[in-house]
Amino acid sequence: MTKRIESLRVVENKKINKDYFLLRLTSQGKLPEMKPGQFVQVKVDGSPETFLRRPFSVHDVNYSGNTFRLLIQIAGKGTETLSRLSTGDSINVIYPLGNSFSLPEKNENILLAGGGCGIAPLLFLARYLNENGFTPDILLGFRSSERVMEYDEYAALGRIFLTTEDGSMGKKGFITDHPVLTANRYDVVYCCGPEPMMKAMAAYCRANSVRCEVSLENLMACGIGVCLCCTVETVRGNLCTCTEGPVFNINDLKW
Amino acid sequence: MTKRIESLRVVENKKINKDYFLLRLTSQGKLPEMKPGQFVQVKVDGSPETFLRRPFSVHDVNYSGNTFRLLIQIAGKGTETLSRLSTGDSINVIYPLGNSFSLPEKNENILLAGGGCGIAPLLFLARYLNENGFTPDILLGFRSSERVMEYDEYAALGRIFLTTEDGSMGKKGFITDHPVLTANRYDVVYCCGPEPMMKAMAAYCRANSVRCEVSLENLMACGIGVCLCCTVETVRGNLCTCTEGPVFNINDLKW
Amino acid sequence: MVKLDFNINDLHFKNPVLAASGTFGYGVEFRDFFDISQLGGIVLKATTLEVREGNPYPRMAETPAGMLNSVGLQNKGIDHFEKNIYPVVSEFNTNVIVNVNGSYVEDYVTLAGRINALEKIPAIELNISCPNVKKGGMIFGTDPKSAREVIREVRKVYSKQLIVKLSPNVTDIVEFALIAEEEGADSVSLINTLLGMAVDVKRMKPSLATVTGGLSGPAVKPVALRMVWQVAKAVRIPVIGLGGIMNSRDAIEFFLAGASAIQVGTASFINPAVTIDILKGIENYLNEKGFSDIREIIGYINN
Amino acid sequence: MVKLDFNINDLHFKNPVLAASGTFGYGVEFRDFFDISQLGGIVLKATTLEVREGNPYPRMAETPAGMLNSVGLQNKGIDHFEKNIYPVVSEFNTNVIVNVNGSYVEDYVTLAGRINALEKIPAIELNISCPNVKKGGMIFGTDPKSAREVIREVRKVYSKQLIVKLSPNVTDIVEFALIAEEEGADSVSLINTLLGMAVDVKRMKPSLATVTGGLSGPAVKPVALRMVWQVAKAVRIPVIGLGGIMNSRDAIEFFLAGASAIQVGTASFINPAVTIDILKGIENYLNEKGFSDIREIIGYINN
Ligand SMILES: Cc1cc2nc3c(=O)[nH]c(=O)nc-3n(C[C@H](O)[C@H](O)[C@H](O)COP(=O)(O)OP(=O)(O)OC[C@H]3O[C@@H](n4cnc5c(N)ncnc54)[C@H](O)[C@@H]3O)c2cc1C
Ligand SMILES: Cc1cc2nc3c(=O)[nH]c(=O)nc-3n(C[C@H](O)[C@H](O)[C@H](O)COP(=O)(O)OP(=O)(O)OC[C@H]3O[C@@H](n4cnc5c(N)ncnc54)[C@H](O)[C@@H]3O)c2cc1C
Ligand SMILES: Cc1cc2nc3c(=O)[nH]c(=O)nc-3n(C[C@H](O)[C@H](O)[C@H](O)COP(=O)(O)O)c2cc1C
Ligand SMILES: Cc1cc2nc3c(=O)[nH]c(=O)nc-3n(C[C@H](O)[C@H](O)[C@H](O)COP(=O)(O)O)c2cc1C
Ligand code: FES
Ligand code: FES
Repeated sequence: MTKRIESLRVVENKKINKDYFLLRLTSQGKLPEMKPGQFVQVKVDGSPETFLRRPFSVHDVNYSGNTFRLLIQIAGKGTETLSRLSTGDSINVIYPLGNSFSLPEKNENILLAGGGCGIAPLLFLARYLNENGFTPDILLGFRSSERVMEYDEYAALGRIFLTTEDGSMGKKGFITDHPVLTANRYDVVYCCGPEPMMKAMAAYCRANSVRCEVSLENLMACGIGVCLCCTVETVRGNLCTCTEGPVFNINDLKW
Repeated sequence: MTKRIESLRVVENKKINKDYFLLRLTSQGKLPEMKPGQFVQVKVDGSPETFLRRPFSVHDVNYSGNTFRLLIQIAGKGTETLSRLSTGDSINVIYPLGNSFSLPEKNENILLAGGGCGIAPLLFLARYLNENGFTPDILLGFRSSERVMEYDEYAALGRIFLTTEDGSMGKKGFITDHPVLTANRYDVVYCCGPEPMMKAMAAYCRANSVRCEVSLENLMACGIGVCLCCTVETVRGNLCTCTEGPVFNINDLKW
Repeated sequence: MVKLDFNINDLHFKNPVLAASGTFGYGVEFRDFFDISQLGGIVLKATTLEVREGNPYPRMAETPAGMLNSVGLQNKGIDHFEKNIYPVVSEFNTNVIVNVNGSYVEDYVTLAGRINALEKIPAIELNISCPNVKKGGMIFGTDPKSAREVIREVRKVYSKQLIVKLSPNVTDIVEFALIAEEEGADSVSLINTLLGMAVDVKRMKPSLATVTGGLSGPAVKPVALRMVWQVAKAVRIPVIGLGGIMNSRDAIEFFLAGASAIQVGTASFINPAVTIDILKGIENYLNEKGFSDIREIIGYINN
Repeated sequence: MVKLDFNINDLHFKNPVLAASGTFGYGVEFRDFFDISQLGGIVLKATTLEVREGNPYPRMAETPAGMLNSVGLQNKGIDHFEKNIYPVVSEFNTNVIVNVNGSYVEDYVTLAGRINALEKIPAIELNISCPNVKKGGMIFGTDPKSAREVIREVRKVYSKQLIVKLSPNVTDIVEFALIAEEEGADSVSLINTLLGMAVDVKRMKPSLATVTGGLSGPAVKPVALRMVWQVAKAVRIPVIGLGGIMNSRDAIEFFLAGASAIQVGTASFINPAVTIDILKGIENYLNEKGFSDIREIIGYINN
């Protein structure tokens, strides 16, 4: 998959709530093939505080419409500046970057587990799995009901399970507390979210001998494997999250 | 005159030509009294290249409408960013700053001479002179006819004389070549424009014993007299352009 | 209410936010914008023995997230200071600190002696780090022997609070901080500007008349923080940190790294009232984090 | 057509735009974006004798107009280089320069000797300025005696083009440039990163696991330019300038200040194809200004 530096046009900037927005982007040419788990590096113009590009997972791709989406949480100046983009604006993007989630074996029982903006890559993954004949269960965790994002699109691709930390919606607790984990025997879990959540899920998977892949969000400078800033300790030594990841099998990590 | 730091609202951003635009600003409260020759320091948001404020002369004040205008030439990143401001946007401004042109004596013959964006403070000055019973002659110099700016507003306040360097409009040559300088005997010349033009006018005034005030555009960091970066050599030593100027009598300068 | 005041020996500061020398004039220039008595202190621009016209124009260049200056200590000398400035600044209800500069050791000594006699000036900041003068200035800040000599001689005649302002243009700033401590300085302040340069590619000339000048602003913050951290670990006297502080977050970085107080320089050019915003921001931060005294966070990252 | 090519001794460069070590990987990572053979040269990331895992994560912090890194020379060592990297990079149609790093003089000597035997590597860049390793690294770049020793010993075994990369974390960089020249270096490159630091005020911890790291990007440009100007005036060997170059205007500042060639580092993270833009921009500038050879503008501001 050849990487490109390209100026992409904003087709839509949809505010989800005060913390999240969805950017839909299009290319003048044909979009390259992208895989679930891959990410893009976005140049943020007009923010003096933002020197480096910002990495975001590919949230969903619509090849026929030649668009793809990013689901972005406002975390600081860079994302705040991006949240003010309007239809017709252009942003410079390097993409597609990184590796991707693996495909499961036939007939395997699959769980997608995500929390917060970690749910971003899971929509693309769920759709991809569907297209390849799999129907995953999808477990989404949020802080509270106000933080819960629209999940209609996910619901079309698998069974949905929800948790909120305060119990204001779905099951109360963390995703690893959800009864779906005891009620079902999964063969593989694909997980993305805050590090504590991924570590908890990794512990569950280890304890239950479930295959598990997590998507890391290490700080990045280049995104293309040359700065060596985004490393994670693995059984094979320090590896770059941007090229050998962001998706790792937990057996490779020193968690 | 108390200086203020204030967030001012853009009432209008009018493009004059590809190089110039007019910003009309308003204050939530009542505008302070300003004097012709004074300037403002504008903070430029959203331009990573622009660290310091940018100084601009007060182009014109409309106290009854509680607005004032800046006439700005796009010279680099800062002014380019300002040129994209829209009605309703806010900009942070420190003002009013600096000294002002002196009032002439009764019955004195007055010439206002300016070139390029140096004409900015002359409109305010012409209006001020009118209000104080003077009708100045106004001599404006431009590179060529395409560069000539609207001067209807000036024309309402005094007799207009034009030069262009290529003769495509008005008299051909520099403002100091204009016959109005030989046809009339001026008591005082107020001049603002590129340094070579001001120096030529200063030389003319010296030779003809005409009182002459020029408005300097030295590089500024603070605009309030504390950094000592904007100094000009004078007979009284190095003086700050931002507090002892920008208007200087040429007799004080070592030109 | 969090406690922001502190002492350096017997000198009381109502809070740890000071205005930096050369960027705050004589304080009066800021009276239109806020009540400067709210600050912990103000450091006046450099005073020299004789009148100085400074360097030729242009003296300033904007750089990425910073600026270069080559003002060169323009000031009207100590006579003028005593007669015209002192009466004004002695009315300020905050610590007024005089930044002292010279070409020779004797200049510093004479100046320090005269300022020692000014009742309302509780401290001097010995500027051994100005990069913008030919003679003296930075040599005292980059040569350990000269540094030691000038501090020692000044200490002999100056009985109040002696702050030594260090130059960052050295291999090992800790060495200079230790010299200051050994020679009896009450505190050190750092950093002064980094020696830098810019070229005007249009005119094909150096941007500054003096070619090189002093770099300040956010660009230098990482270097300043590193040096403050190194020095604060090495000396027992208080460290006053500065360099690129634009907001309270920046200021807090310095406290966490070990600074007992901070100074704000270039930021005042962009927002003349920024020192007050910084002060409020520090208070908010302490409240949010549940601290009741600024001193609880000083050097916190070393814990 | 302007002439951009030049020689350093018998080594020909097709143009003066090089990619800087540690920011361009082994070159292969950029093949998706442009044809790297268009560059005057590429400096590969640091190679050491043994395998190095580098420093713990986090290794990076964004700073105003710059970034800090504390990678710490992570690489798979010279054996791996010879076996797996060399065969690939020796196919590149540009000067491939190996950046060499060690903890002891003997490391540098062994490495230089082995690389001397690699036919398609015409030059090494002796990195005596890495701030991110405990032993060695920067000590060679900040202590004149160590610098002299390592350059002298390497020169004995290395017969091709020897570039010495200088550290900016010194009082007087000219001293080190002169040592390099005296000991037979063919050119010097400067600057490596400035030692800096950042604090995460939310977590109340240093932003980097190693606390301090190397500052790069536009923030350091004024310091880099100043040092290049100082060094270029003092030595006769060519000076390769780098530090904060983001565009052709920045690059031209370095040429005007005396650099014979430039390297682009951090800018490649933000725009992986920036080196080509810079190359074109230099050509345009020379055309506009009416020069026919890049060498006409080198050190122009000193005229
Ligand atoms: C591979 C990858 C995929 C990601 N996908 C998404 C996504 O789909 N949606 C989304 O909302 N976020 C995603 N992130 C995180 C996103 O990159 C950061 O939230 C963003 O960079 C913050 O930028 P900022 O300028 O707004 O915040 P800043 O002001 O820079 O920082 C705010 C907070 O974000 C953290 N942060 C800053 N830069 C990065 C960075 N480069 N990587 C990770 N954390 C950072 C800081 O440590 C700080 O705590 C992803 C990160 C990675 C590495
Ligand atoms: C007292 C005063 C009044 C002024 N009044 C006006 C006015 O009414 N209208 C107008 O269009 N311009 C005016 N100027 C000039 C205006 O400030 C500059 O054109 C502007 O700052 C350029 O900013 P930039 O970021 O667009 O350009 P930059 O990219 O910063 O530089 C472009 C060019 O402008 C010059 N320049 C940059 N900063 C300044 C500065 N602070 N002062 C002077 N020149 C600078 C640079 O040397 C360079 O040649 C005035 C300047 C002063 C000092
Ligand atoms: C225009 C200007 C003039 C300065 N003059 C002095 C001075 O007279 N004495 C001094 O000790 N420091 C002087 N400094 C240095 C500042 O006090 C401060 O050490 C430096 O700018 C770094 O802090 P900052 O980044 O917050 O500006 C000056 C700085 C600037 C920008
Ligand atoms: C992430 C990173 C890694 C680096 N690694 C090396 C290195 O291995 N060897 C070296 O000599 N310099 C290294 N450098 C320094 C650069 O080559 C360069 O000297 C410095 O970054 C200044 O240039 P810049 O501002 O253009 O990046 C590294 C810089 C960065 C940002
Ligand atoms: S972000 Fe640079 S190597 Fe991964
Ligand atoms: S601009 Fe700072 S003193 Fe005039």
